[in-house]
Amino acid sequence: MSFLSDQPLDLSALVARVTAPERGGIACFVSVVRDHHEGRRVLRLEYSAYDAMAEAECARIASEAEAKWDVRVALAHRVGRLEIGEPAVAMAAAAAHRDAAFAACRYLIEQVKRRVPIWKREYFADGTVSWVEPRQAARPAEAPAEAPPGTPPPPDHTGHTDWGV
Amino acid sequence: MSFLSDQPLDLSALVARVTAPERGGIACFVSVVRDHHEGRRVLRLEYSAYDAMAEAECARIASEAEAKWDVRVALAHRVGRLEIGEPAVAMAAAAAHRDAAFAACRYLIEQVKRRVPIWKREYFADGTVSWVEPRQAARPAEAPAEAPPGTPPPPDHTGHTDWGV
Amino acid sequence: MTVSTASTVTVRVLLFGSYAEAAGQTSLTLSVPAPATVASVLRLLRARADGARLPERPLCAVNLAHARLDTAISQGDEIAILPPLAGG
Amino acid sequence: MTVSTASTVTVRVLLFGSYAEAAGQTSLTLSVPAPATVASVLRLLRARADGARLPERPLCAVNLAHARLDTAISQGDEIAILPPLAGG
Repeated sequence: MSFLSDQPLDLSALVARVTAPERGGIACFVSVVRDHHEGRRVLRLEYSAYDAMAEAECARIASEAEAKWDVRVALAHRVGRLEIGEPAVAMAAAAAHRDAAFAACRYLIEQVKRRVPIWKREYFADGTVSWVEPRQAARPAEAPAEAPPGTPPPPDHTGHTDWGV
Repeated sequence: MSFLSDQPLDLSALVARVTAPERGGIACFVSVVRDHHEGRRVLRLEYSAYDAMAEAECARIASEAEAKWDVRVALAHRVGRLEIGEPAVAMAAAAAHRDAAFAACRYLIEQVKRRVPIWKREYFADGTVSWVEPRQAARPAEAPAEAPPGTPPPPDHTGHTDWGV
Repeated sequence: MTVSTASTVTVRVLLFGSYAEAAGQTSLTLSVPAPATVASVLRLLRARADGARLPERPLCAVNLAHARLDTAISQGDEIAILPPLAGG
Repeated sequence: MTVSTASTVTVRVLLFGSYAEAAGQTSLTLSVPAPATVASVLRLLRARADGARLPERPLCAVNLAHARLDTAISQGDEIAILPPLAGG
């Protein structure tokens, strides 16, 4: 099962993959490429990944969701060049009860953002290109769910863009 | 804008309707026809509605969601005959922030179940047909959100199936 | 305007789902003494043979919006008696 | 097995995104004194000209899983230094 795709994501296909007669409620989430970033106009972007780890991490996240709730989940993340409005990530969680479906779906997107090694390069209308680096990058917990006692604080990324310059 | 449809629901069309460059996170929910109800095998079902009120109520629910959160929403409810596995209701909420998208989507499904006048007739494998009547039917509040002080308790539906028999 | 017209309110009553099935009809026209509320309509329905077993507090709507039993009703209003909802 | 082999750990180091761009390379092989942790690899990277400005506590992974700076590493491990994640 591959979670990364260089082709357009198909939400309906993910929904179909998790739906079953006994799991009648399906919560989904999609995020699409925005045309602005911090006030600057974005033309398109490029996602790149640490492929092997991204696949492993998505598989772990999916397993965790299916262990925590009585759900079946599916998720996919796009890589490569994306145009404005194209889905970057899509996920679906199906359950007999919608509480579980919503909770699992929410878990998927939070964990994907927090843990999957994917990076984004934005191409701006003014001709510049830059790596998108969240100001408050959280440190993923080593354990599946909560960080164990003694987990180090979030990394200090101050100056990381200058590294090696 | 019609919220009721006697044709198969199209989640992707709802997602497309609400997505915009400034609203990049889209939460969705779909429920599909289950093949069992209280241990009995269901073959298919039929939804009927108080059409004019169902349309009005869906419009109110959508407006409320868009007033409570910075979102754009779309929803659709199927009516008529449905086969097992077909979507009965589908909705999408798009926002700049996923918290708002999830909260609005959740609001839509809760309020639809609580307030939209739609009824379901199940056709069982044993040949019987019956109206599905939730055991704990909540009384919709007259006001958009919370019930005002003095709102009567939920109606007592005891014996309602016997009415007029 | 006659006295009798002024002292009654005529409304359209809609029945749905199991209620319509039990009553054998989906709509009827009723005249109730003014001033009238949703409860007045329910009382009159219960007095009919086919309404004897209507639940104590059914879900009701007036002019396409959910209403309370003490919601006032006016001439020409559309009153709907709704079985437990099963949408979604 | 020689003393020098036993007393060092050779690992593959992967760099991504802005880190790879800044370093001008996406992978390198490093030998660090045993026993070694992720922090040992970071110290060695910082000693290089192109690693002088590596952040104090970058995100790191060992063998495809997130790791802490004090995670022990073994001969042949794949250590990845990850810029702030931007997926989703």
